[in-house]
Amino acid sequence: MEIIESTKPIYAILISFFATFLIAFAARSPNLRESWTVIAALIKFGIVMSMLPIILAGKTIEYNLLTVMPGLDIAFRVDAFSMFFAITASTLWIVTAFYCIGYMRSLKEKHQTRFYMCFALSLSAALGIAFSANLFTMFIFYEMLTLVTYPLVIHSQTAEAVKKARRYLVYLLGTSIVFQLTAIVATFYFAGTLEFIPGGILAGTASDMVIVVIFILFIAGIAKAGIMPFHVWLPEAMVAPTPVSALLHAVAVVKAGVFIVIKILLYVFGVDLLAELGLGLALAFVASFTIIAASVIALQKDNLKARLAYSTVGQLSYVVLAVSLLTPAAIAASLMHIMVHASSKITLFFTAGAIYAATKKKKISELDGIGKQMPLTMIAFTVGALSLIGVPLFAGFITKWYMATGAIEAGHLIFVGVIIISSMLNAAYFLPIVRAAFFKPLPEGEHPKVKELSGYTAFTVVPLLITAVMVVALFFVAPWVMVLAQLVVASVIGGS
Amino acid sequence: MIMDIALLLLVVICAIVAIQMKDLLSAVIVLTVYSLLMAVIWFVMDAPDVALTEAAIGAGITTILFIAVLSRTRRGETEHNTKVRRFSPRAGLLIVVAFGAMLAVGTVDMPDFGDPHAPAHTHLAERFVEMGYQETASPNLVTAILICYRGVDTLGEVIVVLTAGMGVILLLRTTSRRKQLTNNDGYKPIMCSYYDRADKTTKVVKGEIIRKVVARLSIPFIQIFGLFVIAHGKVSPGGGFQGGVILATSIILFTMAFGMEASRKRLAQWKTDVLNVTGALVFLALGLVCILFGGKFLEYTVLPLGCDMWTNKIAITVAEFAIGITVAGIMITLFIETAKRDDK
Amino acid sequence: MIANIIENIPGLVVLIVIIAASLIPLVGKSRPVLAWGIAVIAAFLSFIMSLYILNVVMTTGKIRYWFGNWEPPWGIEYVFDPLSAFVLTLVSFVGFIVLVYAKKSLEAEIDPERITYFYALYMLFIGGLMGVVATGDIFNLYVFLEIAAIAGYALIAVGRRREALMASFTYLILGTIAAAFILIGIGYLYMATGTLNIIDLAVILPEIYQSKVVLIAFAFFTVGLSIKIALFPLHNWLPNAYTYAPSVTSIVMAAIATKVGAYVLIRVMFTVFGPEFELTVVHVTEVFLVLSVVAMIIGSVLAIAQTDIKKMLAYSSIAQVGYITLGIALMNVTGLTGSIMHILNHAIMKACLFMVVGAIVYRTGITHIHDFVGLGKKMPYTMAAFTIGALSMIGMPLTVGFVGKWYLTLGSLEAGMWYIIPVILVSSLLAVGYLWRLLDNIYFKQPENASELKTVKAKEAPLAMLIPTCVLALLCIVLGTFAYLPISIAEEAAKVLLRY
Amino acid sequence: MMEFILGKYNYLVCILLMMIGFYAMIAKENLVKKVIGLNIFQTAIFLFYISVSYMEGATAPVVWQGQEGVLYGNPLPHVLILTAIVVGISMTALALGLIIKIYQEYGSIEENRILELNQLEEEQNLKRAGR
Repeated sequence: MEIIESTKPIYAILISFFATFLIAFAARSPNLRESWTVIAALIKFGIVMSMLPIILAGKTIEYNLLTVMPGLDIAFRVDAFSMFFAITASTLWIVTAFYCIGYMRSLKEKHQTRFYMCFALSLSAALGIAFSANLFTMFIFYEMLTLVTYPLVIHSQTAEAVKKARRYLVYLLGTSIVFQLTAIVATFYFAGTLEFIPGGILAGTASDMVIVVIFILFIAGIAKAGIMPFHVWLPEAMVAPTPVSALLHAVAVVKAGVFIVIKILLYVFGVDLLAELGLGLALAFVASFTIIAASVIALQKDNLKARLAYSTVGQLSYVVLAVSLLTPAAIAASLMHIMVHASSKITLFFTAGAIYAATKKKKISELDGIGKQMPLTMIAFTVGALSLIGVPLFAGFITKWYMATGAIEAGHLIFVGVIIISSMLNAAYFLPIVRAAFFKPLPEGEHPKVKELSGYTAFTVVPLLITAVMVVALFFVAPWVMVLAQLVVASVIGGS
Repeated sequence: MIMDIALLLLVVICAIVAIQMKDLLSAVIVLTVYSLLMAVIWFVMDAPDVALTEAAIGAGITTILFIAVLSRTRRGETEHNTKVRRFSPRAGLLIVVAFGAMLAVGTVDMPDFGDPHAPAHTHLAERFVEMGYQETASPNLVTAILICYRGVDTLGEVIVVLTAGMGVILLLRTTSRRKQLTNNDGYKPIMCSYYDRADKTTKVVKGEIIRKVVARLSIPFIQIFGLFVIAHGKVSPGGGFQGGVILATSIILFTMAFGMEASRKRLAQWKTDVLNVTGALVFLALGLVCILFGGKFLEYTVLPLGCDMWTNKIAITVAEFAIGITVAGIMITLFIETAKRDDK
Repeated sequence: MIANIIENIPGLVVLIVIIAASLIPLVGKSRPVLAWGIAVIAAFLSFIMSLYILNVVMTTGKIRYWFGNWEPPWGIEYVFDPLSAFVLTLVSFVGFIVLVYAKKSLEAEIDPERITYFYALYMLFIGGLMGVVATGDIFNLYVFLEIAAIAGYALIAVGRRREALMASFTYLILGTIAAAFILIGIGYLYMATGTLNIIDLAVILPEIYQSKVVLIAFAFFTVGLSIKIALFPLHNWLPNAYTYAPSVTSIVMAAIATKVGAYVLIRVMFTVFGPEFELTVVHVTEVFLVLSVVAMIIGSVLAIAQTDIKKMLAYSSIAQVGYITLGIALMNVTGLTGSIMHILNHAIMKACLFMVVGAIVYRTGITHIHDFVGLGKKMPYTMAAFTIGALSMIGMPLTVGFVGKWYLTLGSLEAGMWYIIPVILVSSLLAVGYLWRLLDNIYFKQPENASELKTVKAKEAPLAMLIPTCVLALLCIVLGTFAYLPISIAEEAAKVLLRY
Repeated sequence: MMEFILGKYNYLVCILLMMIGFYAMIAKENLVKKVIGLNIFQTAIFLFYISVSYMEGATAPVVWQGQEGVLYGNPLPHVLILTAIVVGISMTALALGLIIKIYQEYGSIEENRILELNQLEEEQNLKRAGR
């Protein structure tokens, strides 16, 4: 495989970092400040996309920034797998940047400068995770992501926000320090390196027992992936403003979590080692449990964002489940699902935020007839929901299809069952919302005409329409995406 | 042997009495006796330099400082039934016994007392004894080591004294608020310093004349003796420390006899402040001059003062005087700062 | 002439500080600012010299400077190996930078008439510590230890509140006990070997490892030094001493006093007695291991319980000392490297944090953490420095705190003691607990009642205080990011100590 | 046993004295008593050093010019103890200075009483702050 040395990944990471300063200096003039955000998002997207042709040509980009300690480098590597996450995050940031403007201004939120600064920083961290070439670099950006999203979660600074944000921090920082760092140290001690290498670095370096322990530590240490019982922080983080929930707690942060899980499974342990020790199967069961349990909990939530949050927990475990099946189709499905879930879930969160910005409604039971007030919004919501349920013509269908194929390939039909049951549960918690929105009458006294596309509200509605279109489009461009996925699969499973 | 053991027993008794007496003034007096006995023991053990120092510092200055403090605080030790109890005596006893037991275990492998073949006497000490006089021109080997071989230690020692003096100045020399406090420990309150009585009384107190006359007569002799001890440090026991303390004693005696104000008139505060650091600076300068002449710090022999013998003699004398100056200054400072009367 | 002076730098590096200390009462009598000027110049020169020494040691090896040109073991020598050069540089650097900071802080916290002597004692304190680090003679070490100790007691006692006096006295009693133990240890060693020179001792001692005199000497050294570094359960003096001392004293004490104690402990354990002694004769490492672990946990838990920021930082120091002794107890190069790196980390990070506290006290006079609401807005740069220091304490990657912890965890694995790792990490987590509560108050908490806000009049700290604080904060990051350099020194030092 | 004690009686007395001083330092409440203990403790250590330096049949280490074959005592511990005595007085002086200040501020030189006063003050402060 050809390796190209290039500083592009660093620019991609740093662009939003520098934007932070510009945003800080433009604190007095909101328009300039938001322009910086948008410009940074566009440039970032441009840089990421400029790397795509190189990757599609089967090359990788590497850059070793500096050696911190003997054996610990800050190094970046862009391969096909990184691109899945990088493209998702950088594309959706553009959309979210506009959405933020609408949401924050129509709600007249305080501390907006801090908000935009932290937002830009968290994108830096997300891309840092995507491009990291070793566990150490990844760990740095993982911690950075936790720290810079903390001010976003605590944004409202109410007593409730402070309490929940602190729990957010304890969960994410705590698990990462206690479990993940231990696992990294152990990996370094046994393998002598922290480099991500397709096929893994741990095989044959330590006894089975030790490897199992390291595995458990890693899985427990990556709370961002939301595998039960380390999912508690995710619903709590919904106390943050909706754009944060949308981009970070449906896309960047949690996707970073599953991204890292996949990366560690495939590039630290390696498919063969996992299969040999039966770890993949074990993880698949944990993920399955999370999928079902989260869906059941989601059913009981009346708060729209809470329901979406539990849905996220479940959907993340799809990714984990798929990869832990360890077959080519399933791995491809899991990569694909990163994109699919991101675009679908961000649409749903955008809708929740748009509804709140326009009508101050948070609960599902209040949404009767809202389809008449905000038809466009609710159509987009329907698109997102159908995609996640797995209806054909929407992106979600593709991943579920491949996932099921993968399960059959692996010979574990039980997981096909899990997928079917959970799809039914998905339908059970999404469809009633759609039904209530379109077919139930508005509560008395409410005016059916809300200006959906006027003032700042327009900024919230247009982005969600765009993402809805993306969800549909993904279904049709899936074959091209699969090309990228095949590149990854080929590298980790040795061409099969 | 019997004499030794008797002295040691006496010392132990003194120590126990000193810590058990409720009257602190008496305890301090017993402590003085303890120190003096200790000096005697050391003299018997062929350590005249140390004995002299202990007599001057341990029994002399320390006692004076203790009494000064008692006169400004209170004489009695009182039991308080307080809620806060930091440390029970029984736990203390336990720790102390463990501590003693550990030390005693160590004695098992020690060479016998007085054994001339102990490692302590055969390694470093041999060269000091054999070559000390030739290499330093100082017949008193203690001085030879003190000023020459281990000159930096001695410099450090001067700095320690200086540090303590500065520390006491930092603590006690302020004009900030002070509270008037009452004593309620059953002893008669001592409202002003013992040493300060002289300028407080207007009429002639019984015995005062004697005190003043004795002081007048003896002070010059004390001072000359102090200078002698300093200057002769290299040939006989004694030196800067002992001599410095003796010089300080003369001032302390003057203060006791004529009062703080009279003393301050003769020897103003700024003068002692200057004295304090002068000695240390002279010692440091002595070392630095050696560097300027191409040697190491405190390498006296590089100085162009004639033959090595004379160079060493002169350098040792300078160093002894430097030590003496600082020690004298600091001891006076310590005394005056602790013994001065509280402002009302 | 110049060549002469350069040749004598190993001695002058300490002496210049002491010379300055002796000059200060003369020169600064009427004008404290002159005292400050002399102190700053001397400290800076000393720092430059120590850098020079570090450079020479790392390029050409050990330096031995014979005072008076008397060859050791008869004379006293200064010995610089990688460890002592490293710690010396650290001490002189912190000493210098705190001095820059001290001017403003002292004006606010000390009677004007006391300032001159405060500077003199400060210099003696620094000089004493430097002497301890530099010396190669064990009795000389005791003398310099006492210079630093006596100066330290006085520096603590002039705190603003009367509790400072009692804190100082308690410290004096415990410190004197510690010093007496060390003196006993020296006496026993001298009795068994007849020498006082550290290198000479290291040669003679292996022949008489089995002697009970040596054993007891070792016991007394370790107990005495454990008091000096406030190793649990001998830490009682520390919290009050740090809390009630003037800010400047708290900074230097927290940053370098216990670190120098740790240095001496390492020196005694590894150079004087030698690693063989601990491994074959006393098995003291297990004891240290247990005490370190307990210190790391208890210190952090007690820190969580505090509401006074200085006390909180003081208890956290007790936990941090646990890290240092842990690295010593591991008895391998990686662990010891971690220990030395943690000495560096703790010195810089604690100095930074205490400087921030001093700045807060300077502007508002508050130390109670519930009163800190709103400081993030009022003193943004100071608080940014605090945040960085806090991250370094937690051990975030790319701060210097991470480096030490990384090596300690790796060292525990190497020693086969994987069960230490959770303790290290849980202790870090507890640090998150108490620091984050503080950061929440500073940045995010809303004042319940605006009129009760004690930070209304606060504003950014004066530049003379802000710059040193920010320099230290930056160092936390720079040394954590470009950790290669300090690690190479620390690793070299560890190798020398373990005789590889 | 007897031989052991006879051979080392001096060291054993040193240890006893150290114990007495140490006890006073940690178990006595009165601050002045603590300092008295400190003095006893230190002097006991000095005695130990001097005992180490003692040599049967030797004389004080001052060279007698022109005389051969004189056995001189070991001067090194004497030097060390000279230094240590000075350190001792320094420590004592500072401790006594502190006691004077403490008495001025608290009106007591009993440790427990002072700590109690500190605690009372702390409680009052907390009450005043309403926490």
